[in-house]
Amino acid sequence: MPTETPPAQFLGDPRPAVPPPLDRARELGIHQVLDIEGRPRGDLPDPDLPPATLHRMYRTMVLVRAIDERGWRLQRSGRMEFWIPSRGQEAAHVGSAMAMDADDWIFLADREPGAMLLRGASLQSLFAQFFGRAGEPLKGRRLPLLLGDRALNIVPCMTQVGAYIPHAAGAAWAAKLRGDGTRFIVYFGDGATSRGEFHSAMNFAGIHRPPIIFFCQNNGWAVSTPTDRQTASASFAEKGEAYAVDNLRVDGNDPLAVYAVTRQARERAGERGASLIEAVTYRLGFHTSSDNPDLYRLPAEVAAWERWDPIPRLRRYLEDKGLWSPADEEELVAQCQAEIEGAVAAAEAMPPPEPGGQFDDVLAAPTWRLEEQRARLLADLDGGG
Amino acid sequence: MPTETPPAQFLGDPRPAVPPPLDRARELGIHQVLDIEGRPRGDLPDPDLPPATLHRMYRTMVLVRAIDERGWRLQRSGRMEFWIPSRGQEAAHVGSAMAMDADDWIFLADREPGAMLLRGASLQSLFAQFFGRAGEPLKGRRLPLLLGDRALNIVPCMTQVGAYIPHAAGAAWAAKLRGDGTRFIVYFGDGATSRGEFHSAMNFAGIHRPPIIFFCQNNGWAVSTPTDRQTASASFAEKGEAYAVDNLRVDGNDPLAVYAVTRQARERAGERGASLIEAVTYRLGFHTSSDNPDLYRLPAEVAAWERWDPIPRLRRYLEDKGLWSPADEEELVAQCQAEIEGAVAAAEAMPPPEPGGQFDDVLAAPTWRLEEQRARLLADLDGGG
Amino acid sequence: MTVLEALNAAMAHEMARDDRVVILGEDVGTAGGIFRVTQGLQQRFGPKRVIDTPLDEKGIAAHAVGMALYGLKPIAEIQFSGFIHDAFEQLMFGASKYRWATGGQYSVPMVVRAPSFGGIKGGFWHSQSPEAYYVHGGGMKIVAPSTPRDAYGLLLAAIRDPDPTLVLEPVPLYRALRDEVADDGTALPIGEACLVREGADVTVVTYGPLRHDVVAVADEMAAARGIEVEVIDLRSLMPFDVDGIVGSVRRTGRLVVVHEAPLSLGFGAELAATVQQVAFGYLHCPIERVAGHDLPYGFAGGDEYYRPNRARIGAAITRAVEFSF
Amino acid sequence: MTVLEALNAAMAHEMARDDRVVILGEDVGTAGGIFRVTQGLQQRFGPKRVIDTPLDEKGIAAHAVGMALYGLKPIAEIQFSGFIHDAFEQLMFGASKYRWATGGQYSVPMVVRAPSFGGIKGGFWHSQSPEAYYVHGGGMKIVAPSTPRDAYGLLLAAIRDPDPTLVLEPVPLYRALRDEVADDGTALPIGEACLVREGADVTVVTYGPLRHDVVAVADEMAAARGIEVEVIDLRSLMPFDVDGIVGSVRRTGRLVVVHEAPLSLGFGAELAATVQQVAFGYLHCPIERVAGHDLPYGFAGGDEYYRPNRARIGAAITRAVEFSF
Ligand SMILES: Cc1ncc(C[n+]2csc(CCOP(=O)(O)OP(=O)(O)O)c2C)c(N)n1
Ligand SMILES: Cc1ncc(C[n+]2csc(CCOP(=O)(O)OP(=O)(O)O)c2C)c(N)n1
Ligand SMILES: [Mg+2]
Ligand SMILES: [Mg+2]
Repeated sequence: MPTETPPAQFLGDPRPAVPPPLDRARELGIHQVLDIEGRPRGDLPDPDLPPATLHRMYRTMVLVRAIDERGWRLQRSGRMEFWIPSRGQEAAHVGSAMAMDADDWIFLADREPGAMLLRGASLQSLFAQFFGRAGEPLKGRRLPLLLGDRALNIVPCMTQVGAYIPHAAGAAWAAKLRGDGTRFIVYFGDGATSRGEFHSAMNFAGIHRPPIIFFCQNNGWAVSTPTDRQTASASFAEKGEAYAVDNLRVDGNDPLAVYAVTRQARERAGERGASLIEAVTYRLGFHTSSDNPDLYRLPAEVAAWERWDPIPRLRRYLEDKGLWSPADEEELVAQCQAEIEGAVAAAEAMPPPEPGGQFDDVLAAPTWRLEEQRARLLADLDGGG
Repeated sequence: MPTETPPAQFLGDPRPAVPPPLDRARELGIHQVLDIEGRPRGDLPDPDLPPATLHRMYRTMVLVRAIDERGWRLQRSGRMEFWIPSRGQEAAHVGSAMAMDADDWIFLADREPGAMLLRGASLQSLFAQFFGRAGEPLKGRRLPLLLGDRALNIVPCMTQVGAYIPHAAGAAWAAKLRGDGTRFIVYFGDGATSRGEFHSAMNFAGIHRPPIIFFCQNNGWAVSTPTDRQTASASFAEKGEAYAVDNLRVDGNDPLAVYAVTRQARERAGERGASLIEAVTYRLGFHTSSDNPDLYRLPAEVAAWERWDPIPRLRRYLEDKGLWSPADEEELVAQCQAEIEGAVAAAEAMPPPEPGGQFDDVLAAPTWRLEEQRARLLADLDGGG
Repeated sequence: MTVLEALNAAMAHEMARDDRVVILGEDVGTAGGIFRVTQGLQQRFGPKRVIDTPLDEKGIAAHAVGMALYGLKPIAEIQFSGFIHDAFEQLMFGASKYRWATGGQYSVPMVVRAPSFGGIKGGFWHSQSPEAYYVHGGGMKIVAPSTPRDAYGLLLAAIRDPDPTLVLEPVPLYRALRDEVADDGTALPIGEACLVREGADVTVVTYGPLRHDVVAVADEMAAARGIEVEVIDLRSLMPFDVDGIVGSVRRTGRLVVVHEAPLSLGFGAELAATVQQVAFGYLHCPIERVAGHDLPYGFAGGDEYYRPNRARIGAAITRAVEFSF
Repeated sequence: MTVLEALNAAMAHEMARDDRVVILGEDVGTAGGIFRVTQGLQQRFGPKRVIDTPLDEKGIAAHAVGMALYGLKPIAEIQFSGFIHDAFEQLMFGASKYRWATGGQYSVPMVVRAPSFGGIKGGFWHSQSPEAYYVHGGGMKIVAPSTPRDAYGLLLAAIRDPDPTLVLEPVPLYRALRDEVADDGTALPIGEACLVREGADVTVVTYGPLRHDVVAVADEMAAARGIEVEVIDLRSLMPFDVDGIVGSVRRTGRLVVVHEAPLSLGFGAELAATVQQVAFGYLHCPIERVAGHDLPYGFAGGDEYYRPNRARIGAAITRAVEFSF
């Protein structure tokens, strides 16, 4: 139960630091493979993934972190308009996206660049999207980090938080009606559960059982709103009960646990239909480059969560298994830097969209009015005052 | 759990009759005072209401039934445009509305004429509303049965099923913020729980705890849609859990149980905030005068529910207590008829709205454009054609 | 066929031809819709193609968007257009934006069927004309047939269209009219108006059930006063047939627009704004708009005094032909 | 004061004066709003008057409706006007209809503050102009201030208004302009336009941040070509100042409307339709509309090529003054 109102002395001040629920994972029913040190001592068995899979997982997480750091600096230095950090949430999205098959559909929110990488998107195309270049898959039309690509079966989100959840469920339902084996995953945040579309999608899913995983990244905050101002329920997972949708909580900073529960939900999707997975994680970074988290949260809270940083946690697991060495790490970091620098340079050099191009793709074929507007714009730009 | 799809042979046929959940009330956790015969043998104690209160309850239910029957015939004979039956749901709304204090606010759906009667609305003003007369509180602007009156603290619904639930919750929240002791109740159906506003109202209520009773009349159907196509959850009440809102199921055809649980929820509203009450009842009549229930449900299902008719059930309770006799019944029926006939005649004779009146109340003061439109309409009607 | 039968036949035809077509909505299955437009389709095509949904217009629209993204061609029924507003964001800022927002990669070939317009003493929420809300943002097509033949051809076209299309069905005409309609799968092109009646004195552009009132007024004016009214039924609102309208106005020099939706920023505003520009030198009088008022459509009296009646239509035509500076 | 400070001051003033005024919305409390428009208000007035809500625009609007029904005067902040659409039904068919639908018994004196308009490289959802959707159905007032003084006076008027009022705040101007604003609680009447610049040759009517671009173009045209442009900032869209506009057009004989929202059924359509009727004999040329296109406001390039830029505004004015048959 939340307290009714925050104590008056904290009005307008950052909230007192809330300890990570992961500190009490077992008590709170948050499933884990790894403990805080990366040792497989959680309630879930170690999925014993093959080394190549583990390497892919770790490399992707490290690359995501490197992209995030580079993008942040590009934004801060004015070379990029906007940035949406994913720092801290690498395990949640990389672990789950890896658990899906290559042809499965993914509906993204905005902190999951790793899903694109896992499907083979090039770094240059990612940075071209961040820079808003005409040549990226979405033609420079979306803000940085609103990623997607039809060629990868990845659908970009529609910016309104949560509004696309039933799009994913509808697509999954369609696949089921067609008898296809395709499975679906849709990413959204804790804040998104408050929107009506979460309710719609869950309610329809309880009845019609589309093969989809509703993947809620509970990162503690929706901009400045903490989870206990978002809902009074004790967890986001349990909301599934209201719709008879299978649900569970998982340690979102434990990539092996995330992988395991997502894989299991995927495997049962044909028979059981939808699952709601709440990945308990934390946004270590700013909400976006326009945010100022100092207004609402204390450094101590962030510091407590840094202890659960998924990257060193997985690295220690790999090291303990003899699958990773300091030399590997050094090489990986260098490689990430080099690849990113190349991609930044190439992407930044790509041309921006042409004014006339915005009239494409409104409809399959432009109406007379759109053609008229295009012609008028180009003429006015040409001769105009 | 619902079956995935109805068996093919029933496609387009009425659904096989589903027995009333009240037949298994105890097993399903549906609270009762009365058994099917009107004996106080349920899991809840008899609230031992004073005879005057019991008489008021019973008379109101009988009058509601009589109004419903008269209105139906008026519609069928073409004297009234439309009708929304309340048959079978008298106990649910009369029992709950009686449990509220006289100044409490009531937000109505469309099968609760008894709430208006309990607050002292005259029969003539009700029938004037049914006939769409200018002189009724809502000026003839709403379809029959969309009732309300500011003087009675009763707010009419906005026709979009469920959309007004958060209006009620917002009003209750406002009263709480003001420190007023006013309590609130809002009526809606099983179908309404599917709308986003149900989700919004419940979610806000869990956090902010407005003093309101969310009163869901689960009458088995939303037009032709049975409850297991409305949601996969085992009950509507349990949806409250997803928001940490207190909830329970009650026998909606047991006016004493409805009264008792509503009163209790009202009394706790100051401290606990909102409650969700699911009243398990049944729509014995048509959805509306435009409906044809033979398309989707079998007479056997209706017949099984007739056994649970709340009116004879309460009558038997009163008789057993020595509070009611056949002579009382005869007198009451005759009185209802006489009052209704008088009201029908008087209401039907009232004038319809004037064309120019529609421009009133759009805004507190009409804009130039509304005045222009009013003037133009009156001129065109005058000279036109 | 009646309008209702024509709509039903169009869906049946296309469902038989194209197994990607599915129908979803409240009460569309077992009961065949509250107006019976989908009657018999669940029996014929099964519950995976004709699906009863929860009472959730936003959810219906949003799931249809997803189905269409995956490649189905969903037809979503909104029980009355007065209940479409909950789906506004999903339709105008979801369905209608995917193609553009994904650089042309994803499309949403869905249909929304919305029983619309007044004339059934249904009060505000059962008598609405929501078209204007769906024109402004772009990315969606809108049709409003008002004869059985147009209903058949335009619903077919909507289903086959690669983009989201809103079909405003004329509730008061569902069973009121009969046409010979060949159920041969021929679609009508979206975007072509219909010249219903020729006339040299004034052009009246309308759509929806009022088309029939306009024709009645025109016939009356011809008989009683020798005024020859040209009547154009737009049928498609997005895109609309600008050439057809402008051609007519250039001949008659006078334009009256008639619709049920409220006046302010009703579709007539766009027609007037467009025509005054394209046909500026041809206009002998200001463009008249006869429309619903800027307020709700009332229950008692709405059909007579909210909806443009023949007196108001006639008065506006008279103002146009008698205009002098 | 900046526009942002003026908005903040207006709320603070009215909250101090009238304890029925409450603020609710996403992040409005502790953080003072993502733009900081409500900064300091929770500290000053407490968490019962400035309330952080769940992420649910429909829920925010709907709860505000209920608060207003009970007698409070809620100010609901929608974080960006691109996210208002989920509340469309609640605002247009809830808040705006209670008074009429209850025969005048209940009213909904709420304010919706919606940061609007483009110019911040925010892409479609962060650059919207939703006014047209809220004009058509009636029952709601709409203001769009574009100076600190107007922001102060119109927000105060909106809070005091007995009916629901939508305030479109000019995001790109929040911190860009400074005015002397007396924080004395004086409201500006809703419905009065502002004559920003006098001129005899052509009237340009606009609103929102583009007002400043229009003035710049007008100054440029006067200097370079001796064309005198009269500039009117509507400020209120519902109701709008018909007399002010028509009076000006009768003097200049030429009208150009400029706004960011899409052309088709944008506010300019209503202005054009109204003016061509009321000022028919006075117009020397067709009414020109310069507007956003009928498509989304793009991320890369939208500020330059979606939003009317000075080239397009200048070209339209030139077309108007140079028009000949
Ligand atoms: C419908 C809607 N309302 C508001 C916003 C502005 N906004 C962007 S992200 C965000 C918070 C989202 O919180 P959550 O769902 O928890 O995701 P997170 O940002 O924490 O990953 C808000 C309010 C939006 N994009 N869409
Ligand atoms: C938003 C909306 N959608 C559809 C309708 C048409 N309609 C009127 S009542 C109804 C069913 C309501 O079911 P329920 O909430 O269970 O209430 P009941 O009629 O059973 O009392 C429907 C679909 C409506 N009024 N509003
Ligand atoms: Mg979050
Ligand atoms: Mg029901």
